[in-house]
Amino acid sequence: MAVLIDKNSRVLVQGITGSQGTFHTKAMLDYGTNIVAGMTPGKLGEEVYGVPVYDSVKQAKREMDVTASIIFVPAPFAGDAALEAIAADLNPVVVITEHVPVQDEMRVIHVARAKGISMIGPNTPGIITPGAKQKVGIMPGHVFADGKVGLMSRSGTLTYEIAAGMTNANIGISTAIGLGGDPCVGLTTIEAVKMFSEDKDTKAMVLVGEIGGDAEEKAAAYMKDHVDKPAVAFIAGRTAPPGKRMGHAGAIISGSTGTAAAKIAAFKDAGIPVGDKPSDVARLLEEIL
Amino acid sequence: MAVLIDKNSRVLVQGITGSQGTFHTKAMLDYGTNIVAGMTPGKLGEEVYGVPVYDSVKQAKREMDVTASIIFVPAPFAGDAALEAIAADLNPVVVITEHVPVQDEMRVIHVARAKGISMIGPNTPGIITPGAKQKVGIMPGHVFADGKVGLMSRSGTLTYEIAAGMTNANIGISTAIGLGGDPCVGLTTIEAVKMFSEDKDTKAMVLVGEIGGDAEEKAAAYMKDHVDKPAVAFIAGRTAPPGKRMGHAGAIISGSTGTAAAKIAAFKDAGIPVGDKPSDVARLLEEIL
Amino acid sequence: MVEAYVQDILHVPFCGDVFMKLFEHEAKEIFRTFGMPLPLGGVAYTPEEARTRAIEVGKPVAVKAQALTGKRGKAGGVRFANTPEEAEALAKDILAMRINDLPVKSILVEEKLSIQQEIYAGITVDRNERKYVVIGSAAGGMSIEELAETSPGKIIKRHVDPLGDLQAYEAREIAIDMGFKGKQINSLAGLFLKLWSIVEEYDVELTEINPLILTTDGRFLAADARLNIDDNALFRHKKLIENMKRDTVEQNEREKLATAEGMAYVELDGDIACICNGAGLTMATLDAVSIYGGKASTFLDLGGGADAERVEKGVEIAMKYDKVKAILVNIMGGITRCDDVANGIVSAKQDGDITVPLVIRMVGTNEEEGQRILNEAGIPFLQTMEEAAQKVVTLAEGEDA
Amino acid sequence: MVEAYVQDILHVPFCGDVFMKLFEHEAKEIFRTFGMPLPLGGVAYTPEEARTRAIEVGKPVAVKAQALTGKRGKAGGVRFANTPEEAEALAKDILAMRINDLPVKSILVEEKLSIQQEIYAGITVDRNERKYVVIGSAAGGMSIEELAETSPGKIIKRHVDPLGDLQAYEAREIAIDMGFKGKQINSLAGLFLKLWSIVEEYDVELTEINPLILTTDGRFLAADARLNIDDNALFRHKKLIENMKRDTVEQNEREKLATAEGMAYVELDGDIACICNGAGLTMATLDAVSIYGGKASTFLDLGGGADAERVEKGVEIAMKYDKVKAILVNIMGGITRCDDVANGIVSAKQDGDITVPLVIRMVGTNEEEGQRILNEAGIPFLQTMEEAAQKVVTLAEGEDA
Repeated sequence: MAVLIDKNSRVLVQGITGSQGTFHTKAMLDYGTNIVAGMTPGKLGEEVYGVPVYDSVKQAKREMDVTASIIFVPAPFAGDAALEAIAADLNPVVVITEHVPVQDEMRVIHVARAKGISMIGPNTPGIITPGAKQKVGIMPGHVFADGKVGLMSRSGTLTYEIAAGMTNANIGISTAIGLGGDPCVGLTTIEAVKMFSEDKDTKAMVLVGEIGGDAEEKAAAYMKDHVDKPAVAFIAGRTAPPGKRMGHAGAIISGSTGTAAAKIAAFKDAGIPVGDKPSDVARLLEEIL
Repeated sequence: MAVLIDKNSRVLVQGITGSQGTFHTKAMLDYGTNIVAGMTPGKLGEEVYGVPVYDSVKQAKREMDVTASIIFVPAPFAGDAALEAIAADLNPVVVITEHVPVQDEMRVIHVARAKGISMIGPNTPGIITPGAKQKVGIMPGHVFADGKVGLMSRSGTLTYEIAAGMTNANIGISTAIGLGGDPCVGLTTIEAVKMFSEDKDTKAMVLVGEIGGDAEEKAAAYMKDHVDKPAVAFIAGRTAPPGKRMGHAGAIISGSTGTAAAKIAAFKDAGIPVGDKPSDVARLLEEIL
Repeated sequence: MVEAYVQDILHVPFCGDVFMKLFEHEAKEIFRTFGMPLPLGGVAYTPEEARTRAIEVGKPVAVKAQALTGKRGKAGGVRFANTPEEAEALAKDILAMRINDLPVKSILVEEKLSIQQEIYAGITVDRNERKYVVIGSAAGGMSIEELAETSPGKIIKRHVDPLGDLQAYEAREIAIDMGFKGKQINSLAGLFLKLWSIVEEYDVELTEINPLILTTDGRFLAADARLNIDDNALFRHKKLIENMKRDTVEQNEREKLATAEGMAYVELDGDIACICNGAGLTMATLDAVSIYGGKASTFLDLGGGADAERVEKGVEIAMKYDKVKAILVNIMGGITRCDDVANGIVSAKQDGDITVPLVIRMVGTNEEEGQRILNEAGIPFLQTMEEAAQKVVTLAEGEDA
Repeated sequence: MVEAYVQDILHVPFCGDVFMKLFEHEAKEIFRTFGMPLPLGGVAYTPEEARTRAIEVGKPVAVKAQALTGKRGKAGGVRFANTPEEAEALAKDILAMRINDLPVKSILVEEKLSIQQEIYAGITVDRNERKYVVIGSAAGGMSIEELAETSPGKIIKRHVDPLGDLQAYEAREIAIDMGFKGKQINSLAGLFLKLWSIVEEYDVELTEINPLILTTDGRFLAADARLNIDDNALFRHKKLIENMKRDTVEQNEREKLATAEGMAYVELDGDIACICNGAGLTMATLDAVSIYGGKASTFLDLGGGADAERVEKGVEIAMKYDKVKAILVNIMGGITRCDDVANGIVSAKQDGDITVPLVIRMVGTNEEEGQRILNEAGIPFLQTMEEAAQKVVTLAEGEDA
C-alpha cells in the first residue's frame, strides 16, 4: 500500500492561508488528497476551500485527528512549524518551504529523528502516492501514474521529467518521494530505500540523485548488501564544474565523494544501472522489469 | 552491598590539583577510598598523593578505567566538569561544588537523567559506604559506622550530627547519601529511597529533609505505597519564617507544600515517625529496629 | 510580594533563595534591549527630574516608587499625575517615603495607560521539575493571587525543555491557552519569547510582568517588570553589575558584614542568636531553641570551613544586632580544634566584645580541653545540641528578668 | 581556496552552496566582539591609511589584500613592510592588483607575527551528518591541503550535538587530540568556544582561522579569518548587513541581475546557455548538451513558478554574456501555458533582443499551439530534452562555422 502516505492519511496544511498554501490546497484537494484541516496562527474559524483553519497544530489534531502535515510556512518560520508538527506526532511532516536556514534545518532534522518521525525536505516537492490518489506536495499530479515503482529524488522538476518519461512508457509509481534539494534534509536516500524495500507494493526503485553529499553512495552501499529489488539510478551534474554554485545547495561538488563519477561508480558497484539521460530511466526500467 | 559506591568503584577526582581537591583526596585516601586518577586540564603527568593526574576524563578512563567521579571544580566550571564525566559514562558523578548557577544545574541534571546516570548534588557532602571503607565526599568519615541503615539527606553538617547520634547508639549505616542542598539537584529523595529499598543490605532508612520543594512529600507518598522497609525522618526548619533566606537554597518556605508541617504530615501519613530534634532519630530507629 | 503569588500558583517554592533583584526601571532597561514593548517614560532621582520625565512623556503619567517589594501599591507608592507639576509634587512625596523600612531612592515616571485588560506573564525555575516554567494568565494585576486560589485553571503553565529553548509554537500555545485570538496570539507569543531570551541571557531566576497591559488600542505593554538574577551566575554578568552602580542586594550593616564573609545571615523576631555551620544544622538549632521555649533573633550559617577565626567573626556580627540577649554557637566540626575556638572566644569576651551570655556546643578535636578553657571563663560548653539549646534559653530568660 | 582544503579534510562537500562571504577584516571585526585574540592592526582603503595603520601598529607589518579567495598569497597579495613608508608603498601596489579577476578595494595592515607554530581551526556544516563539525589541526597554514592527503589522522574532527552546544570539555578534548599540553589546552579550547559562539550567533556555514598562529611568546592569535554566513539566514542579521555597507556577494552585472530575479546563474567556459527551471533539471540539461558534443556557457535556473515573463527575463540575462552562441530553454512546467511563452519569445526575437539561435523545449498546457507559433517564427520547439539538446549543439556549431 505504498509508503508514507496512503488513503488513511489525514493531512494538515500548515500555512494554509498564505498564497502558496491556498493554491496548493486547491491542487491537492483536486487531486484527491484527504486534507482535513489547515492551520495559521490567528486564523481559527476561517475556511480555505471548505477546509477548517485552526490556530495551532494541537487544535487541529484535537478537532480533526490529523496524522500528517504539509508546510507552506515562510522560511523564517518553517523550522518552528515543523517542530510544532513533530511535537504533535504528525508523520510524515513534509516541508515544502525553500531557503530555510541550515541551523533551523539541522535542529528540526534531529528532533524528528529522535521521535522516529519522517520529515521530508525542506525544499521538497513532496510525496505522491498515485494509487491512493494522495498527493502531499506541489508536483503536477498528472505526470505520475499508478504502478509498482518507488521513485525517490533530490530534485523537483527533474523528477517530473523522469516520472513523465515513465508514464509515457506505461510504467507506474507506487510512491514518489521528493527528498528535498537542500544539503541538509530530513528523510535521506537510504531511509527511503529501506521504506521501499519493505513495501510489498513496490517491485522496483528509481533513485534520482545529483552531485554533492554522499547520500547516493551510502544508499548504493546499503542496497548492494541488503536490497533484492531491482533499481535504476540517474545522477545529474556530470558536467558541473567543481566548486561552482549550481542553483541549489545539493549541487556543489567537492572532495572525492559527492562527484557524479563517484555516485555512478557506487551504483554500478551495487549492480544498479545508471542512465545517462533522464529518458534512459524508463528504458532501463523496461529492461529490468 | 550498599548503594552507588562499593569496593569495585574506581574513583576519579576532577579538580584534584585545586586546594579542596587535594585536601579531600588525602582525606578520602586515608579513609580507604579507591581513588585511581585525578584530572585537571593541563596537568597531565603530575601526581597528587601518588594519584596520577590527566588532562581529561576521557584520558583518565582510558588509562585507569575510572567508573565514578567526584568534582571539586570551581562553580563556573563545575557544570562542564559534570558533563564531561557524564559523557564518559561515569556513575555516580558526585558534585561537591557549591554555588553552581541554576541554569547549569538544570542542564546537567537532565543530561544525566537521559543517560541514566546518578548525579549527586551539586552542593553535596557526597556519599559514604562505611562497610566498604569507601567515601566519595567530604564528610568526616569517623562519624559514620558500618551497619544496615540507609541515610539520605539534603543537608551537610546536620547529616553528620544525625550520623554521630546513630553511631553513639550503635546504629550503623549501609550508605549515606548527601543529596545536596541546592533547590535543583540530581539524585532526588525518591530515587534514593528506591535504591535503598532495593538494596538487600539496607534494612531501614533515615530521611533528613528541610523546608522547600516537594522532594520529601513525593518520597513519603511513594514509600506509603511501595516500600516495606521501616524508616525514620527528620525535617529542619519548623520555625523558619516564610520567605526568608535561610543560608542555602533549600531553605525557602512558600506555598502550601514545602513547609515543615506539610512534610511532617506527609511522613506521618506514610507511617514514618518524624523526630523533633536530631537526637530523636537514633531513638526512633532503636524503637523500630 | 508578587513572588508569593507565583509560588501559590505553582504550589511549589522557588529553586534558589539567593537572587539579585533588579528595580523595575533596571529590569525595564534590560527589557528594552530585547525589544519588549514598554510604556513611555523614564527613571528620576529628584522631583525636578520627575517633572522633566513627565514633560517628555507629554501626557498624564504614573509616578512609581522604585522598591524591591510587591507592596508598594498598597503603601501608596504608585500615583497618577495629570501635569508635570503634579508629577513633581507626587515625586517629592514618594521620594520621602519608606516602603518595607527601605528608603525610596528613585521613581519611574511613565505614561498612564488606557487599560483594556490586565495580564500576567512570567518565567521562573520550577525546582521540583528542575526546569524553567512559563506562566501566563489572562487575569493579571492584583487579582492573580486570588485567581490562583479560586480558578487555578485560568493560570497556564508550560515547562521549557531543559536541554532546549522555548519554541515559538509553544509560546503561541500558551497565548491560545490563555484565551487570546487572532493577531494577539503572535503578539503575546513574541512577548513570551523575548522574556525567554532575557531569562537565558541573564541567568534569571524569576521574571514577571504583572500587570502586562492590553491597552484599549490593542497593544501589549509591560506596565511592571520584575527580574531576579541567580546570584551564583553573577560572574557571567559583570558588565550588568558595573552598569548598575549599586550593591547587588539591599542590606543593612550586619547583613553586609555577613555577606562579605560569605556567611548567611537572617534577622528574626526573637532574642537568641544561633551561630552554626550548615543551613540544615542552623535550622535544626533554631527548631531546638523553639522546643525549649526560646525564640531566635538570628540565623547565622558560618558556611564551610568553620574554624576559630570564623566562629569569632560570627559572634562579632551577631553582637551588633540589638535584639540579641544570648548566643548559641553550635558547630559540627571535623578537624576544627575546640581548644583553639575556646581560646578565641575567651579572649573576645575579655576584650569586652561579648556582652551577653554565650553557650557553645562543638564537635571536634580536643573537645575536653576546649570545655575546660570555657568552663574556667564561665562560658558553658555542652556536648549535645539539646543541652545547649536548653541552656541558652535559660540564659536568655535570665537576661529578661 | 581554503574551503577546498576543508572539503578534502572532511571528504564531504559543504552543506549549502550559498553563503555570504566576509572579507578578512570584516570577519575579524566580528571575531573582536567575541574576544578572539587578534594581531594588532586595522583596515585601510588608501596607501595613506595603510601608513597610518602601520604607525599605529608601531612595528613591522603584514600588508594583506582583502579578497574573497584563498589564492591571494600566491598572487602576491600578502607582503611585509618594516616601516610605515614601506607599508604605504606596498599598499599602493596591492590596491592596484586584481586577484581572481576582482579588484582589491581594501587592505589589512597587521603586526608581523613571530611564529612558533601554524595551526588550523575551523567549524563548518557537515551535510552528511547534518551537524556542525569542529576541525582542528596542529599543522595549519598552507600545508593543510597536503596534510589532509598524507596524514588525515592529524586532522581532528568533532561533531557538535545538533540540539545542544559545543561544550568546554569537548573543546578541550579537541585541543588535547591536536597534541597540545599544559595551559595551551585551555587557551585553545577557549578559542574554539568563541568560534562556536560566532557560528551560533551569525548562522555561519563556514569559519576558519588558517593559520592560527602560536607566537614565539606562547600566544594564540588569529592571523587569518574566514567567515561565510548562510544566505538563507540573513534575515536574522540585518544589522550586520547594514553595517557592512556593501553587497553581500561580489558579482558581475549578469550575476547581479539574476540574483535580483531570484535565479541561480553560473557562467562556464562553453557557448550554450541552458535556461531551465530547477537545479537538477538544469544540471541534467547541461549533461545532455555535453553528451551530444556541446559545452555550456551558462547554468541558469529560473527557480519556482517559471512563466512566460520569467523565461523572457532569463533569456535576456543569458544574452548579455558574450560567450553565448546558442540558447536552450528547457522548462518542465505544470500549468505554464506554452503559447504564452512562445508569444513572449517571438516578440523578444522581433525586438532584436535575441541575436543567437534559440531552442525551446517545454512541457505544459497548449504545447501544440506553442510549437506552431515558434515554428512559424523559425525557433525550434522540441518535445524531448534529448532532441532539444541535440538541436542546440548543432546550432551552436553552425554559429562557429
